[in-house]
Amino acid sequence: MFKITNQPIAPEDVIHAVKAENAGAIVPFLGIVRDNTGGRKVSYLEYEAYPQMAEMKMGEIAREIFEKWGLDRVAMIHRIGRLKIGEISVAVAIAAPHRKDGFEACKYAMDRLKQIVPIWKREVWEDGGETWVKPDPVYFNQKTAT
Amino acid sequence: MFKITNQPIAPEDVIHAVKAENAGAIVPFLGIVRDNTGGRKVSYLEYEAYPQMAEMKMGEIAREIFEKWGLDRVAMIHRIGRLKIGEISVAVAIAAPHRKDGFEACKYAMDRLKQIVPIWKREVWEDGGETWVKPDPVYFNQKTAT
Amino acid sequence: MKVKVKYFAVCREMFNRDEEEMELPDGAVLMDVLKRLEREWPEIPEYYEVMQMSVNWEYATEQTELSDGDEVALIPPVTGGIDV
Amino acid sequence: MKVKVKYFAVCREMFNRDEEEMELPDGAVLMDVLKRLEREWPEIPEYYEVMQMSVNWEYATEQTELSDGDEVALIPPVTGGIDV
Repeated sequence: MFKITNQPIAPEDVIHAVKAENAGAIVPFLGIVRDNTGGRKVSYLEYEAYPQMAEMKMGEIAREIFEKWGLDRVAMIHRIGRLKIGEISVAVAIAAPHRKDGFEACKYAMDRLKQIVPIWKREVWEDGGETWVKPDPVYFNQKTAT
Repeated sequence: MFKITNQPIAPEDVIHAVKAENAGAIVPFLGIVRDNTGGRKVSYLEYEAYPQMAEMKMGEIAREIFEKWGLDRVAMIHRIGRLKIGEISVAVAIAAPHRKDGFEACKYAMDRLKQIVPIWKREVWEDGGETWVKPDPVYFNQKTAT
Repeated sequence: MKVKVKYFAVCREMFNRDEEEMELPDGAVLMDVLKRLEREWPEIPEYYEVMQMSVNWEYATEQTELSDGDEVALIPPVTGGIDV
Repeated sequence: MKVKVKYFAVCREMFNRDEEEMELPDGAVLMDVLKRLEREWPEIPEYYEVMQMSVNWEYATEQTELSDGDEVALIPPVTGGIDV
């Protein structure tokens, strides 16, 4: 299940999607809107996506995970629109027969999501300023790897 | 929050317990009762704990995580009694300002939980057999490390 | 031929539109879209290093050939989900 | 002095009880508990390698000294939560 949504995300959405009777471990990940960035107070966030391409790229990440770990139960939801502090921006869950693979694959999913899924974040601060958030410097080296 | 319970576990129980306005990432882990062990069909599981010591040892793991990663928002719940296939036996969640630390610390929590928290599992199979489950062979080398 | 060009995030604000139809000569490649946009925003080449483009929801290079009806997008640096 | 001895999982089944009070001489150590149990279950030394013991909810060694009112437990190999 790969979804861009403008509705609030519940952890159960991804967990339920990957449950299977032969999976002993589920490793979810939740991204939460923080109250500050580098000490500057955040008022709210605005997420924007290229939905069709974002969902395709999530599916591509799931295929990479299947190739690397043989895991086929992967769910990713990303929320767009205006989010308040404490709300979930992204939820991922991976079911695995072995917990070690589950942790590795879930971490990989988040790394890749930040690299190749077309989603953008605008921060609006309490002092009235705002900006589109730039990715980590590592991005510029990895651009060609996408 | 460190708890041994005979009630069903919901993922929200641990996630809610670690939420904080300055935590950008929450890494939960869910252990699920599988329908088989090494191919043998499982009918149900029975978990038993030494509750007071188990909760103390969970707190000790949280202190280790604080020493290693500086993370202080850790929750662990383990269920005891009879569990059906698909039910959650254990739920852990760790909130972290950085996802990499969150994944490492959550994996560490599960590794330690299996080493030092006094909980035992009895498997009852569909063919009528049953056994107390023995730990991984690695246990025998680590016994003195506890 | 005609392609649809979509703008997101900082690009959308820069061009002040979500999308548009663009008429291009047969045999056009993605670079031709960028050249067309350069008329409107002369500094765009400075951003080639960090900006990506897509054709029909796949990342593409400046030399990717275009066909009638393609959906092209300018993709500023992505920051999926979280910054932690 | 008196200590409480608790039995879990396979040990509980082996001794067919959850817990008991045990009267020990002053200065007794954990090994004295094991020796007492050996009367009832002569094979117990074979399990020293894999079984642990605790005193007041902390893992302890065979030489740990006991005090009146201590809670002692036999801890068979633990398998917390999951086997994956």
